[in-house]
Amino acid sequence: MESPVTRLPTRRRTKSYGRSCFEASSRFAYTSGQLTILRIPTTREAPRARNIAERVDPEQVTLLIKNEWKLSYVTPLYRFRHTHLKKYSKHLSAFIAAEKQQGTAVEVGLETGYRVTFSTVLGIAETDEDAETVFIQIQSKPMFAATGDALKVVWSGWLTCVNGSPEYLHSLLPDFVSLPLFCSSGPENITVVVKSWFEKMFDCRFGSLGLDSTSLQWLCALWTGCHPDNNIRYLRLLWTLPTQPPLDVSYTVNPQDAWELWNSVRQEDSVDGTVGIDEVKHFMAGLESHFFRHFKIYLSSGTLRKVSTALGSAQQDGKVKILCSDYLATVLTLLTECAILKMPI
Amino acid sequence: MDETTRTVLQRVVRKVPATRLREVLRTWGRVPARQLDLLDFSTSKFVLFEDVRSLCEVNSNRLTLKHVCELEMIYFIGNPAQGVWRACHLTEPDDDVMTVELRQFKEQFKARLTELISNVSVKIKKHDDEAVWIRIAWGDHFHRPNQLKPTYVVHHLQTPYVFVYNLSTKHKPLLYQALVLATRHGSMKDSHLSGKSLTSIRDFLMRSYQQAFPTKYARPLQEKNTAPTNPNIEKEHAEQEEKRLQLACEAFGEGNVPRLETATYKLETRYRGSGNETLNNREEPFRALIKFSSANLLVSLNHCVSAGMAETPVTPLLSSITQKGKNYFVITDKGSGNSSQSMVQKK
Amino acid sequence: MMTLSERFPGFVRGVSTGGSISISRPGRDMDAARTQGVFSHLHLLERGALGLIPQEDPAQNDRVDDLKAVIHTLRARRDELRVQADRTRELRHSIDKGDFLDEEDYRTGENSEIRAALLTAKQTELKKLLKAHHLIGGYDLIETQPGKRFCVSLHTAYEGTYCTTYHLELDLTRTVQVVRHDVPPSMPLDTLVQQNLQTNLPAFLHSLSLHLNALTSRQQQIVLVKDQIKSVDVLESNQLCSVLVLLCRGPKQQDPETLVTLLYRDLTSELPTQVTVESEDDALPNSPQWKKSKTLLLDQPVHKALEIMNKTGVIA
Amino acid sequence: MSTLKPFSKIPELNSANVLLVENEEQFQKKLADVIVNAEKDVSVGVRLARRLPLPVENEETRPCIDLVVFIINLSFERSFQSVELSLKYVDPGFFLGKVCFLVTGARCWSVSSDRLQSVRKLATSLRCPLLYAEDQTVEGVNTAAARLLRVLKVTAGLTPWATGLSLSTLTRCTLSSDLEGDFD
Repeated sequence: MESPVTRLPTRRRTKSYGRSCFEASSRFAYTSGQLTILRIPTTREAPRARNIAERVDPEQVTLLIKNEWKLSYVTPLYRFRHTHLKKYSKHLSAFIAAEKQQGTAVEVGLETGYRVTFSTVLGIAETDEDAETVFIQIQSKPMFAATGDALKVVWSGWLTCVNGSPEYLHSLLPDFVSLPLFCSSGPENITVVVKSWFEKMFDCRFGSLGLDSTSLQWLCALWTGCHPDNNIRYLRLLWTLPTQPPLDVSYTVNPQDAWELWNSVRQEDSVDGTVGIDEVKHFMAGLESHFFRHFKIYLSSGTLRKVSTALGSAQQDGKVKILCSDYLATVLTLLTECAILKMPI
Repeated sequence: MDETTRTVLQRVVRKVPATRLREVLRTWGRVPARQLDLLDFSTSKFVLFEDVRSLCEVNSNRLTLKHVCELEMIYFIGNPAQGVWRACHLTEPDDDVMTVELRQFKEQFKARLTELISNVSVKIKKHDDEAVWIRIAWGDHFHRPNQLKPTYVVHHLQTPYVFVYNLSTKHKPLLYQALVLATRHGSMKDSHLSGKSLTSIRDFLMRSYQQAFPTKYARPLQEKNTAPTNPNIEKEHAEQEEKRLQLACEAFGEGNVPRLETATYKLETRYRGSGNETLNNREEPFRALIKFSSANLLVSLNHCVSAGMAETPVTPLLSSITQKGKNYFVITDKGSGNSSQSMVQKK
Repeated sequence: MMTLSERFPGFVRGVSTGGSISISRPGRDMDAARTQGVFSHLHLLERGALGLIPQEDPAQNDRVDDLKAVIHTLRARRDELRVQADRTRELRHSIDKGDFLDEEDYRTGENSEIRAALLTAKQTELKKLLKAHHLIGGYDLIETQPGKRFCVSLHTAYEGTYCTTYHLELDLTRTVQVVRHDVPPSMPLDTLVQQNLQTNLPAFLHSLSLHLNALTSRQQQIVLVKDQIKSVDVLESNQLCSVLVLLCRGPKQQDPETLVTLLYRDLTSELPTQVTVESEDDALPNSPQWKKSKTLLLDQPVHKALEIMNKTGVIA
Repeated sequence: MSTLKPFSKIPELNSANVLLVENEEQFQKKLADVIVNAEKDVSVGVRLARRLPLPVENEETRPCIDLVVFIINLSFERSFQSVELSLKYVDPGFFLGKVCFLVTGARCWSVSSDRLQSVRKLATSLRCPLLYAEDQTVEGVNTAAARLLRVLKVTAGLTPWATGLSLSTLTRCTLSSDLEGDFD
């Protein structure tokens, strides 16, 4: 495999710049920023279990699947170079130190210094157009730690793009790298500092990324479909009904029964490895109507807040946990797409 | 003051908020009020504990564990909402069940429990509102009773209700047996009702809250007293709205209802969704666990029905919460191939 | 058709003046002239002069005939009313007996008006009865689901004041069942249900009402004791108010305290079934004044008994 | 089941009536209060309904409806489902300029983007205008009420030289060309 150092610039050069961002947005006079010219996909590839360890360094994979990540979208980064990660590391640590000096933003315990490490996670990208994933880790040394003590990881985050819409990626101007999905885990004040550093450095903007009910339903169906290969142990859905006070309804389904329901709504002609939105909606309707027969409550009068299985969990407010690396590509494709859709163009 | 007494005292001082500590200590009555007034309750809990300890030692040189446990009970009785309370039900009453009175019950219970387990410390206190509070610290043949994790039991004499806090499965049969014998009953079982607020689950089980029943006289509904609307605004579905509200109040009570936090249903019924032949024809049940949770469940459910998020009439599954006084249900189909449901209590 | 007085203008007057018909004749002729025209009157006079008119007064003859007709109609009317009255009496009788839903009658539509009127009357009467019944402490029944469920309200009162109202919702679909209720849980409702509910609903309601009223009485008595007799402390009681432990003090400072335990075994009664008195001074419970007080406590509501004891100096 | 008909009642002079249909019954109340208080020259009546069909009992007292507004809260799927079901009970005559859709919650960051698209498709297929409103702020409610009032006055024939049909033809919802491909 080529290293990104040699590959990325080449790719940027060979790109077609036929359509600019400006043109794209001007074609769409009706949106208020929510809709994009990008079509909301109605079919997806069915998830296939893949041993990601064959492509990605297993140590790096464990970094990605351990935490609960808070999602944001990022507009394309101007003049971001995968070759300059070392420089960025120094830059960001200095930036954090400066912020701390000002005493405004960072105040996390009694740490003395921060060490920032930028690294590339190779092999996460699925197509040639996807930029390679960048992982950032911030470590600190407690004030009273002995010299031999290991550094403590206080914050981590990463920027990624998996199966990004080619239409969108092609429309980027030169010198822009799109890594639309930003995942962070750690104290909020560090996240703010990191975001502001990125915004200053690469002229980009961050925005919080919530997962709408359709995305959650997709995840719910895709994960359930994995059950024969990888035991999902449970399928749990959480709705909140807008009563006073709010009523939470958690609906946990036996994995085998959930899978049988999913299997029964799968259309015969779609066994070629794709999943349609109609099937997903049918599946959800099937779960909701079983509930309705018992409780006479319309779950659709509330909002779907959370979906979780043993493979991972996702929340409406943009918190995601990936517990099984085999389906990393499927989940990240969906999240990348959400990020691109949410981004103002 | 021995080590255990010290630890228990320290825990109580730490647990009680500084603002309430003076009141609790005053009720306890082991330290003269004059000296309590001199204490500085705004210092750290560590200093405060040392102060309280020295005061105790000065005033009663033989402060025992019993006294400190009493202090803990005083605080706990005043603030019982610290964890999950479970309701239990005494069944098969003897003929003389009505004659059980406090003194007799105290002696009987202590005697029965010490017969069953050797190392146990029991403290019983009668609270104002007819309730008997029991604090049990459990031990075994090799260990002294653990005073740091006591079980609390609240029983209202001459009623079949018992409320239990922090009881391990290991000690459950022992407690049950002692209670059954002391209250002259045949057996005791779990009521499948639990909640964080003792008063709420007690009121709920004893039905001392306002239930809505249809009456001949127009009820002074609060909802009716809303500000008069503009005559040019007309609600097409006003009648249905009223009806839904009535049904919701009948099913979940009205006004100030006891605070329940959850209701759980274990569904082991056949799949009942619409338009899915494959699953509808399946013999095995569709297994699911439904948990409703809210800061005040009955109010939320009431609102859910009255606002039309649920269809009326209220399904028996939901109205069973108030009618049966439970918040845990196992639902199975009545026989096989029968579409009607029955509620089967979990053994 | 003209009415009687229109057709015979003289008739009414004639009747009112008795036998003065002939006197009024000229006037009548003049009236006829006025109403029928001069020519026809002349014609009439002419015929009279020619002797063509019979001797009897034709007008008088007419009147007799007409009067006969009137009698006939009135008789018919009387008979009709008589039949109707008979029928009404019969119907009323049958309605009173309860078998008013005669299908035959319904189909033919016979007597439907009377039937409806009678039923309304009956309904009003029953409603008034129900109201009266309710006023003297009966039960309110409301159908919640027609033919299936109804709700009973049981009112309790103590010394002329309404206290708590309890409710029961009953299901009649298969067997009579209590769907929901707000009767206190310590009340032996299950036993009462087993005894009577299926077989005798009024008896069930009656016994339940007795229990509830007795409970209210006991509750109120405790309230009154706490309120009125300051020297006595209520040490123990329970939800059902079947046990009451009182701490009484003697009138003098040095008098020993006495513990009075009242047991109410009969839950339908407001009076205790057993009274025990304990004291540090063993002799005290057997003293004549305490023996007297015991019987007093068994015979009187507790607050009244204590008041008497207070007045007679047994307690402070 | 009765359908709502546009011409079954005789209109009254100088009056206009609007029917607000909303499953959640939240926004419609706020709108109604503002609408009835805002207009002084014409007598404006507001009928609030949760869904269609309307109860038959009110048939007599119900005036001639000049405008039907379907309010859809994008946060809740049922809001849209309920409107879809209600549409069956609207007489086709109404769709000649006397129906419009009002969407709320479109600004919410976690709202489903395909739900908005479904609403747009629905409005386009029925050739009705689609209005957006902010239901959380007073200002938003006032703006929405003012817009509805203006549309109402046109559909009730109180604005000279304008008809509901012409206004609706001019303002009806359309989809951009590439999205229209999905929709037939």
